[in-house]
Amino acid sequence: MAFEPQTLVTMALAIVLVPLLGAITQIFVGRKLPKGGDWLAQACIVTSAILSITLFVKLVAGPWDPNFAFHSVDHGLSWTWIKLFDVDITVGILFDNLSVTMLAMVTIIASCIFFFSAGYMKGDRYYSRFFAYLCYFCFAMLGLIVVDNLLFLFVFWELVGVGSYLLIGFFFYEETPPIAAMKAFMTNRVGDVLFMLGLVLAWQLTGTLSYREMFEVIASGAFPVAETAGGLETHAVYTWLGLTNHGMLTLSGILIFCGAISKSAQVPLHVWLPDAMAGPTPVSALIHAATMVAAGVFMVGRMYPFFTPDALAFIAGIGALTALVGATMGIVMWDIKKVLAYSTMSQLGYMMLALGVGGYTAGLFHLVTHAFFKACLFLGSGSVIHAVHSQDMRDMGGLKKKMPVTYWTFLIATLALAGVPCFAGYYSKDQIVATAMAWGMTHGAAAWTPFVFAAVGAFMTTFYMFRLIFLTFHGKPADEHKYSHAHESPAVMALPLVILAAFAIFAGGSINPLPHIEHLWFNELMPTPASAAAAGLGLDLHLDHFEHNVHAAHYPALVVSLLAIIIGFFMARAFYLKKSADAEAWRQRFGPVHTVVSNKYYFDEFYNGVIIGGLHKLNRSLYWFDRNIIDRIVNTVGLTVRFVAFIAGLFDKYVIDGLVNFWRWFTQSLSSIFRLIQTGNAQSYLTWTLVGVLVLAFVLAGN
Amino acid sequence: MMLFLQDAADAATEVAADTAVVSATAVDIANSTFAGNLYAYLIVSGALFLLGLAAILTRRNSLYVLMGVELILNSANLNFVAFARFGNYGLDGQVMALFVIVLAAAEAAIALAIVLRIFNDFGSIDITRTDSLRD
Amino acid sequence: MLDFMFIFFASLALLGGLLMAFHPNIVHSAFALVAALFGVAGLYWTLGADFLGATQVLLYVGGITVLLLFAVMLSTRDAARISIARYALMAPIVGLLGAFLVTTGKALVPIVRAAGGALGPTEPTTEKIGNLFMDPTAFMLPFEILAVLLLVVLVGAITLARRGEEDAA
Amino acid sequence: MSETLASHLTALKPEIWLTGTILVMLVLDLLVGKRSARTVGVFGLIGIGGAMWALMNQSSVPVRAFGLISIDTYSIFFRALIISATGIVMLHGMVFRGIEDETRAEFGPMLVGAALGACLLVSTDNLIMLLVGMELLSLCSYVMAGWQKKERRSAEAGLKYLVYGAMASGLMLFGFSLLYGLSGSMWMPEIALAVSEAWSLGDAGQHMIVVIASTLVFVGFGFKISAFPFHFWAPDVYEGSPTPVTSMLAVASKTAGFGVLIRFVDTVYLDLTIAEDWLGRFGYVIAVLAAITMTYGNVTAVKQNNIKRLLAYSSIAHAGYLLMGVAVMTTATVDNRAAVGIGMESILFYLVSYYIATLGAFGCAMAFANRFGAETLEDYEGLGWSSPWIGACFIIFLTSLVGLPPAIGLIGKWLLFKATLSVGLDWLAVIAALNAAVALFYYFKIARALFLRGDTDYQEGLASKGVIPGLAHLSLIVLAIFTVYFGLMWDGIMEWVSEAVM
Amino acid sequence: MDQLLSFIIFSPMIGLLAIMFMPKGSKEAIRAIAAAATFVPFLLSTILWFQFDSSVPGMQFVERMPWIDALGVEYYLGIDGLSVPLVWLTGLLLFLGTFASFGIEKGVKGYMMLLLLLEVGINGVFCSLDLFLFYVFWEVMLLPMYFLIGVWGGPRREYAAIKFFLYTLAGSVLMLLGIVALYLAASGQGVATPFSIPVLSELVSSGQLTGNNLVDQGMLLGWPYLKWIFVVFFIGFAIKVPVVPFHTWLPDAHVEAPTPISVILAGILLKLGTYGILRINLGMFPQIASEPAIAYTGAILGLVAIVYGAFVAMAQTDFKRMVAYSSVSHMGYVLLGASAFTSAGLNGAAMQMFTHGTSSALLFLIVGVAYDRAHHREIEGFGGLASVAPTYTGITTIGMFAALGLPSMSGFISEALVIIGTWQVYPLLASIAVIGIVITAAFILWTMQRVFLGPLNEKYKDFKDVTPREIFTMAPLAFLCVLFGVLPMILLDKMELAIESLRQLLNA
Repeated sequence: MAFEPQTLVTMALAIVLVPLLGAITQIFVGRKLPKGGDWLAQACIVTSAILSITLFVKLVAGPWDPNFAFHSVDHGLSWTWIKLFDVDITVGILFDNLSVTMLAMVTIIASCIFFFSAGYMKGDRYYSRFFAYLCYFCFAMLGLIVVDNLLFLFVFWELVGVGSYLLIGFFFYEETPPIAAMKAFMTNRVGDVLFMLGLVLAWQLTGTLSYREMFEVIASGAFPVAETAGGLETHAVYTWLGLTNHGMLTLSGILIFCGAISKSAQVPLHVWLPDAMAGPTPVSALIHAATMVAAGVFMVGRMYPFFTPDALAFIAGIGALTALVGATMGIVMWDIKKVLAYSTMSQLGYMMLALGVGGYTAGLFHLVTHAFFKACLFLGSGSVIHAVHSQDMRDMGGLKKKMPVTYWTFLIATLALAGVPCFAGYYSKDQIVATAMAWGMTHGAAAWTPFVFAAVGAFMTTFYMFRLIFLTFHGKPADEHKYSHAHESPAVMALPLVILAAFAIFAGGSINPLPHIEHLWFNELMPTPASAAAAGLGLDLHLDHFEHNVHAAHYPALVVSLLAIIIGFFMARAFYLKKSADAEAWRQRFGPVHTVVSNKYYFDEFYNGVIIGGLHKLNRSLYWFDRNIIDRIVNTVGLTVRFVAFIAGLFDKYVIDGLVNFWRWFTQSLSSIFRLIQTGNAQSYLTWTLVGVLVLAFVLAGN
Repeated sequence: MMLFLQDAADAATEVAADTAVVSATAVDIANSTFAGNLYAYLIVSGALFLLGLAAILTRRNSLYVLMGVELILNSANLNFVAFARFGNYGLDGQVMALFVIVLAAAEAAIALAIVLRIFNDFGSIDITRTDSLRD
Repeated sequence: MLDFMFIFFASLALLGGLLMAFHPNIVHSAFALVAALFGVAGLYWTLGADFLGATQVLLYVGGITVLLLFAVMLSTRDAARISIARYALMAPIVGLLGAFLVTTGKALVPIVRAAGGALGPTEPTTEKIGNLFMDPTAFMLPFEILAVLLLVVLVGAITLARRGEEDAA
Repeated sequence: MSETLASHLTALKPEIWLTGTILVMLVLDLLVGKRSARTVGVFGLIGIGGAMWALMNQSSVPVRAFGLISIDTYSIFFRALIISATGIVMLHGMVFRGIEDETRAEFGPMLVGAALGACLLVSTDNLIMLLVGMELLSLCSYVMAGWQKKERRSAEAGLKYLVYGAMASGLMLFGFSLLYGLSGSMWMPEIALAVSEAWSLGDAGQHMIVVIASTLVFVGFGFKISAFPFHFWAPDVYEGSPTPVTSMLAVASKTAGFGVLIRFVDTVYLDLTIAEDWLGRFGYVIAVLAAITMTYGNVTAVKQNNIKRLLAYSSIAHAGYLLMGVAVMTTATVDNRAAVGIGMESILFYLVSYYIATLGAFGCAMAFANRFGAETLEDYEGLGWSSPWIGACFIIFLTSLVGLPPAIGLIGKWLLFKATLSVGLDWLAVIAALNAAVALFYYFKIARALFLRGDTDYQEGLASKGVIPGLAHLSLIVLAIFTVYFGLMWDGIMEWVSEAVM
Repeated sequence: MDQLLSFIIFSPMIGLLAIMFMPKGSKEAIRAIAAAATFVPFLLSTILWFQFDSSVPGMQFVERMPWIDALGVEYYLGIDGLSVPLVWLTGLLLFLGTFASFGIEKGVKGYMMLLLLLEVGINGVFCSLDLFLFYVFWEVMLLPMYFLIGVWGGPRREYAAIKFFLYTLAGSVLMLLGIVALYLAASGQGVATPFSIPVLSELVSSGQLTGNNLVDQGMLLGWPYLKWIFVVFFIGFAIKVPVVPFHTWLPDAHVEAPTPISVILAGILLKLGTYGILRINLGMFPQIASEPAIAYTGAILGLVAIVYGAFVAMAQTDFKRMVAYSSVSHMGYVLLGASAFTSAGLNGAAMQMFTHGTSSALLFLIVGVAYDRAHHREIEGFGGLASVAPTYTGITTIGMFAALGLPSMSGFISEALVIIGTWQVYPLLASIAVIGIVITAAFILWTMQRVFLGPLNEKYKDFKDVTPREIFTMAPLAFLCVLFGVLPMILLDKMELAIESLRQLLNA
C-alpha cells in the first residue's frame, strides 16, 4: 500500500470536497473575483485531477492488482451518518480499480472541460455561476464514485441530478432550457423513486446498504430481514405476489436498475437527454456524455454481484433496445448536438447491454473509453457551434479548412466511436459485440437479440457519425455567411480537444488491432466479479461455457463489427459526400419508418399527451373533487342536504360552504320560526305563558 | 301618595275595630250552609281567579290587565284567609293577605306611572300596540 | 246571617268580577272591580278577618279609585274594543285551568277540614296582627321591608310619572 | 327583646347597609339635588362596598334572623353575587348616557332597593318573606326598566315587564295559597312535609294539588330566571331597558331567581320523605324545559341584530344551562343525595361564570352605546379598533359565554356537563353540546363585527373622561381579567361554591 | 434553571404585558419589544436543546405541582426527545415570524400581542404532561390564531378564519370529550391525578384502566371504551394535522393568512396534531394503536394524504394554495411513518415534523416575498424572476429542493426513513407513497419554472430582490434544511430514546 489509510481517506475527501468548496466560493463571491473566478474553479478541479491521477498511478498502475480494494471501514475510518435502532447507515470510502479509474477519468475530462468552458462561456452574464455549478456537479459526481454505500450513491446520484438540472437550465432566461431542465429532473425523479424502492427492498433483504456487506449477505444465502419481516401487509403482499427470495432479489435489482434507466437515458426514460442539449455545450460534454449519464452504468457495475440472472437479462434487453433505438434516431437528426446525444444514448445502451449479458469488463471499459471520445466529440461540436453560431448541420459544411484542429480531433473521436481498430473505442466495443454473441451462443434463440441489435447499431453508428462529419466538415459550405465568419477556436478550447483526442486513441491501452483480450489493461484490472446473487440462490451460471463462447465469438464478432463499420462508412460517403445516392429518395422510400423515427418514436407525444396530460386532468379533477365533494361532504351533513337545497332553490346560495353555512341556515331558519312568537305583543306573551302553564300542568299531572 | 298610604293604614285599623261586630260565633258558623263551607269560598276564589285571567287574556287596554291581576291577587288572598280560617292555621294567611294588599297598591302606583308614560309615548294604552320591541 | 252575608258578598265579588272582565266600557269595569274588591272584603269579614277586610276596603278602594281616575283620563275608545278571537282563545285556557282548579279544590277541602277540625269562634285579629308585625321572630322584618319598599317604589313612581308630565308639557 | 333584636339585626348587617344606603341616597338627592348626581352615586358605591364588607365578615356558621331569614354560606354566596353585581351596575349606571342626569340621582335607590329585595329573596325560606323580597326586587326593576326618559322603548319595556311580572307573581301567589292550604304553613320545611305526604299517601286529587301549586309557583320563579315558556318578556325588556338595568336583570335578578328556585326545590321537593315518583316527573319536566330553553335562546339569538337583544336571548339560553343543574338535583334519591350536591355545585359555579361574563358583556355593550351610540351589529362594525380595550374585553366575555378556554365559562360548562353526565342525563348533555355550537355563531357575530368587519380606522366616539368613567372601564377590564384568571385558577371559586353548597 | 420550561412558556407574556402598555402609535418600539420577547424563549429553548440529555430516557425538566386539587389537575410540565425539537422550532419560528411581521402596518399592537399569546399556547402544548393543562394551552392557541387570520388576513379572511375556527374547535371538542372520558374512567378508579399523561399512559398500557367501572365489561356500543377514546382523540388531532377528509380548512386558512401566520400555522400548528397523535394516541393507547386494522387505517390515511395532497397541489394556480396542499401531502408522511411502528418509521415521522416545519415555513416566507411585491399569487402571473432577483431565487431553490426531498436536504432523511420504515410492514403502501414524491417534485419544479425561470415577465422588471430583513428570516431556515440534511443525527439523536421507548411500547 502506497499510502496510509488515513492519507487515502483524506485524499478522497479532498477530491470530493475541494470542488464543493470551489462551488460555494464561486456562488457567493465568484462575481467579485478577477476573471469571474474561473481560475479558482479550474484550480479546484485540477487539484482533484492531480490527486486522482496520483491515486491512479499509485494504486492502480503501481500494484496492478486485480483484487485491489480499499475499504476505509476496515480501518475504522467511517462516518456513522444515521444510527437508529434498526437503521445504521455508516459511510466510508471505497477505493478499488473501478472507482480510482473512474475518478481519474472524470477529473481529467472535467479539467479539460473547465478550461474549454473558459473560452466557450466567455462573456456570459452568469459566467462565474457557471463554474460554480460545474464545481458542484463535480463534487456530486466524484462523491458518487468514492462512497462504499448504496444509499450514499443514491444521495450523490440525486445531487448530480441537481447539478444537471441547474446546468441544463443555465440559460434560464430563455424559453426552452428551463423546461428541458425540468424534464430532465422529472424523468430522473421517476427512475429515482423506483431506485429508492429497490434500495429499500435491498435494505430489507440484507439489512445493510454497504456494497460489500450486501454482497456478503446475499452470497451467504441468508436473507435475515426478509425472513423475519412481519406486518399485516408484508406477508399478504409477498404471498400474493408469490415472491420468493429469488423473486425479491430480482425485483430489487430491476428497481435499482430503473434508476439507471432514467439516469443513463435508457428506453423508455431517455426522452430527457436530447432536450438536455439545451444546456451549454461543455455541460453536454461533461454531464450528458462523459460522466453523469455513465453513472448509471457505473452503478450497475458496482451492484453487479447483486443482480440475479433474470435482472441482468432485463438489463441486457433494455440496453439492446436503447442501443438500436438511439442509433436510429441519430441517423435522422439534423441538429449536431442531438445526433451526438442520440449517439450517447445508443452507446449507453451498448454498455448496459454488455453488463446485462455478462460482459462486466466490456461494459465498464466502454464506459471509460466512450467518456473520452464522446467528450471530445461534444467539445468539437461546441467548437463548431461557437464558430458558426448554429447547431443545424444543414447550415454547415466545408469547415474542415477553417477549423483544422477541430476537424482532426473530431475525426479521431469519430473513428474511436465507430470502433475502428487501433482506436480506443474499438477495444471496448468489440468486446461488447463479442460478449453479446457469446451470450446468444450460450442461451440460444431470443438471447441472440442483443447481438443482432448491437451489430445493426454498430453499422448505424458509423453511418450517422460519418454523416455528421461529411455534412459538417466536408462538402460545400451551406451557408456562406456563416462560413465566412467561422474560425478556429482559441487555444484554451483547442487544447482540451487535443488532449481528449489523444485519450480517444490511447485509452484502450493498446494499438494492437488484434489484442489478446485478457491482456488489455482494463480486463486485467477489472475481472468480472462473482455473482453474489447466484451464490446465494444457488444458481449455476454456466460460466465456463460462457467463457468458452466468449473466446469463440471473438473473431466472428470482430468480422461482423468491421463489416458494419465498412458498410456504414461507405453508405454515408455515398449519401453525403459523393451524393451518389439520393438521401431524399431513400428517405421517401422509408417514409413511414422515417416519420416515426424522426418523431423520436412519439415518446414525447406519448408522455406529454397521455401521462402529463392525464396527470393534469387527474389533478384538476382531484382538485374539483376536493373543493366540491370533500369540502362539502365533510362540511355539510351530506349530499342530501345539497340535493334538497338544489331542489328547493331557496337556499342553495347558503350551501356554498357546507357545515358552516348549513348550520347557520338551519339555526337561522329555526330562529326565524322561533322569532314568530316574539311578536312584541305583551298580551300574546301572557297567553303563551298560560298555555305553557297548562302544558306543564298536564305533563306533571299525567302518568 | 306616600302619605295617603300611611293614612290608609291608620284608617284600616279603626274600621277593623268597628267591623268586629260582624264577627261570628261558633254556633253561627256551624249553622251556616255557605259561610261554613270551604267549598263555597274556594269556588268564589277560583271564579275570581279565572275572571281575572279572562280579563288579562281578552282585553287590550293595559289597565284591564292590571285589573285582572288585582282579581287574581284577591282570589289568592281569599284562599289564604279561607284556608287559615278553616284549617285553623293561625294568622299567617291573613298576614300574607295584608302584605299582598300593600304590594298590590304599590304595584298599582308603579303601573299608573308607567301607563302614563306609555300613553304619552304611544298615544294609546292599548297593550297590543306597544310592540316596538319585537323580533 | 252569615250565609246571607256570604251570599251577598260573594255575589258582589263574582258579579263585579264578571262585569269587570267583560264590560266593554272601562269606567264601568273599574267600578265593577271596586264592587268585586268590596265583595272580597266582605268575605274576609265572614271569615273573621276583620282587620284585613277593613284594610281591603280602605286601601284597595282608595288605590283603585285613583287607578280609575287615570283610567278614565287616559282610556281611548279603540282600546276598549273586544276581539272575538281573543275570547275563543281565552275560553279553552280558562276552562282547562278551571277544571284543574276544581280538582285541586276538591282534594284540598278535606285536607284543610281535617287540619282545622271543628271551627271555633272568630276573634278580633287587629291586635294580634299588630303584635305579629312588631315581633322580631314573626313578621317584623317583612313589615319593615315593606316600608322601605313603599318608599323606594313611590320615589320611583313619582320620578317616572313626573317625567311623564314634563314630556306631556 | 332589644338584645334579640340587636342580634337579629347583626345577622342582617349587609341588608342594613343597603337600607341605609337607600336612605342616604334619597336624602343626598334632596340636598345636592340634580347638580351632582354622581356624588349620590359615589355614596351609593360606598354603601354597597360597606354591604359587601359586612357580608364578607359574616360568619359561615348558620344563623337565623327574624325567624324568616337563614344566614348561611348559601345565602352569603348569592348575596355576594347580587351585591357585587349591584355595585358594578351602579358604577355603570353613573356613566350610562341613556339615563338623564336629572334622574340619575334617583336611579341609585331603585337599584339598591332591588338588590335588597334580591338579598332577602335568596335568604329566606318563608313564603311571606319570599313574596315581599321578590316584589321589592320586581317593583324596583319595573321602575328601572322604564327609567329612560327620551326612549319610548324604555317605557314599553317597563310596561311589558310590569304586566308580565304582575301576572306571574299573581299566579305564583295563587300557587302559594294552595301550598298554604295543603300545609297550613308558610315555612318551606313544613310545606315540604305536607307535600311529600300528599304525594306519597294521597290520591290523584292530592297529587293534583301538588301539581297545580308547583306549576303556578314555578311560573313566578321561571319568570325571574326567564325560563321557557316564561321568558317572553326578557328579550323585549332587555332591549328596551337602560343597559345597566339590563345587566341588573340579567345578573342580579336571575341569580336571585335561581337562588330561590334552588332553595325551594331543595327544601320542598328534595325532602328526604318525598316520593321519588314526583321528583322524577318534576325533574323530567325541568330537564325538558332546560333543553327547550337553551335551544330556544340560542337559536333565536342567531338572527338578532340588536346586541342587547342578542345577549338577552343568550341569557335565556344560559338559564337553560343552569336549569340543567336543577334537573341534576332532582335525580337525587332518598338513599343517595349526592346528586343534589353535584347539581347545586355546578349551578352555583356556572352562576359565577355567568355573572362575570354577562356583567362584562353588558358593560361592554353599555360602553359602546355610550361612546358611539352603537346598538346593532352594523353599528358595531370596526368599533373594536376604535376601542380596543373594550373590544378585547368583549371578546373575552364572549369567549367565556361560549365556554371556550381559557375563560371561566368553560369550567362552568364542564362542571354542568359533568354533572349531567354523571347522573345519566346524557341526552341533555348532548343537546347542551349542540347548543354550544349554535352559540358560537352569534357570539362570534359580535366578535366579527367588532374586529373583522368595517374599516379598521379609528372612529371618533364620545370621550368619557373622569374618574367614574375610568372606574367603569376599569371594572370591565377587571372582570375580563377575572374571566381568564378564574378560568385558569378556579380552585378558589370551586371551594367557595362547595362551601356554599355545604 | 429548574423552571426552564415555565420560563420558555411564559416569557412571551412579559413582552405581551409590555406591549399592552405601549401607545398604539409607537410601532417601532412595539416591534422591537416583540422581537425581544420572542427572542427570549428562543434563547431559552436553545439552552434547553443543549441542556437536554439525550442519553437519558423519559421526561426531563419536569415541573410538577398540584393545581386544581378538586379534580386532581396538576401543573405538570416536562419534555422528552419528541418535544425538544418542536419547542426549539417554535422558539425559532416565532422569532423569525416576528421579524417577518415587521411589514405589517395595521394594528401592530394587537397583532404582536396575539402572536406572543400564540407562542405561549404552542409551547404550553408541547410541554404539558397534564391533559387538562394540555387542553387549556391547546385552546389558548385557538383564539389568537382566529384573529390573526381573521383580522390581518386576505380578502376572504373572515370565511377562512371561521372555517379554521370551526374545524379546529370541532377537533378540540372531540379532544375534550376524550379527556373527559379518560378522566371519568380514571377518577372512578380513584386515581389521584386523573389527567396526568404519564400516569394515564402507565395505567392504560398496563391494562389497569379499561373503563370497566363506567361501562359494562369496558365495552361501549360494541367497541372497547378506550377504543372510542382513541378514535375521538385521533379525529381531534387529525383535523389539526390535517388528514385528508378534514383538510379543507387548511388551504383557505393559509391563503388568507398573512405570511408570518402561514409560517407559524404550517411550521408549528400542524405539528401539534401529529404531536398529539404520537404522544397521546400512540403513547397512551399502544395496544389499541397497534391493532392491525387501526394501524393500517392510519397508514392508509397517511398515504391518501401524501398522494392526494400532492395531486391536488399540482392543480393549483395559486402559489400559496399550492404550498398549503403540499403541506397536506408532507404531513401525510408523518402519519404513514407513525403507523408503521418501526424505528425508522417513527423516527422518520418525528423528524418529518421538524423538517416540514422548516421547509414549509421557508416556502411560505418565499410566497410572502412574492406577494409583497406583486400583490398577487398567481403562479402563471410571474415568470423569469430569477433574472431580477437572484438571491431570492437562490433561497427559493433551496426551499423548493428541501420540500421535494432532495438528498442532502432534511426532507429527504425523514421521507426516506418513513419509506424505509413503512416498507418493512406495508410494502404496498410504501410503493404507492413514492408516487407522492414524484408528483411533489413535479409541481415544485413546475412552479419553480413558471415563477422564476424562463423569459422575464416585463411587468416585474423592477421586482426587488429580497431585503436583508427578509434574508434574515429565511436564511436560518434554509440553513437548517441543509444542516439536518447533512447531519441528521444532530436531530435524530435527541429524539431517539423517546422514539425507541415508544416503539417498544407499541411492539410489546
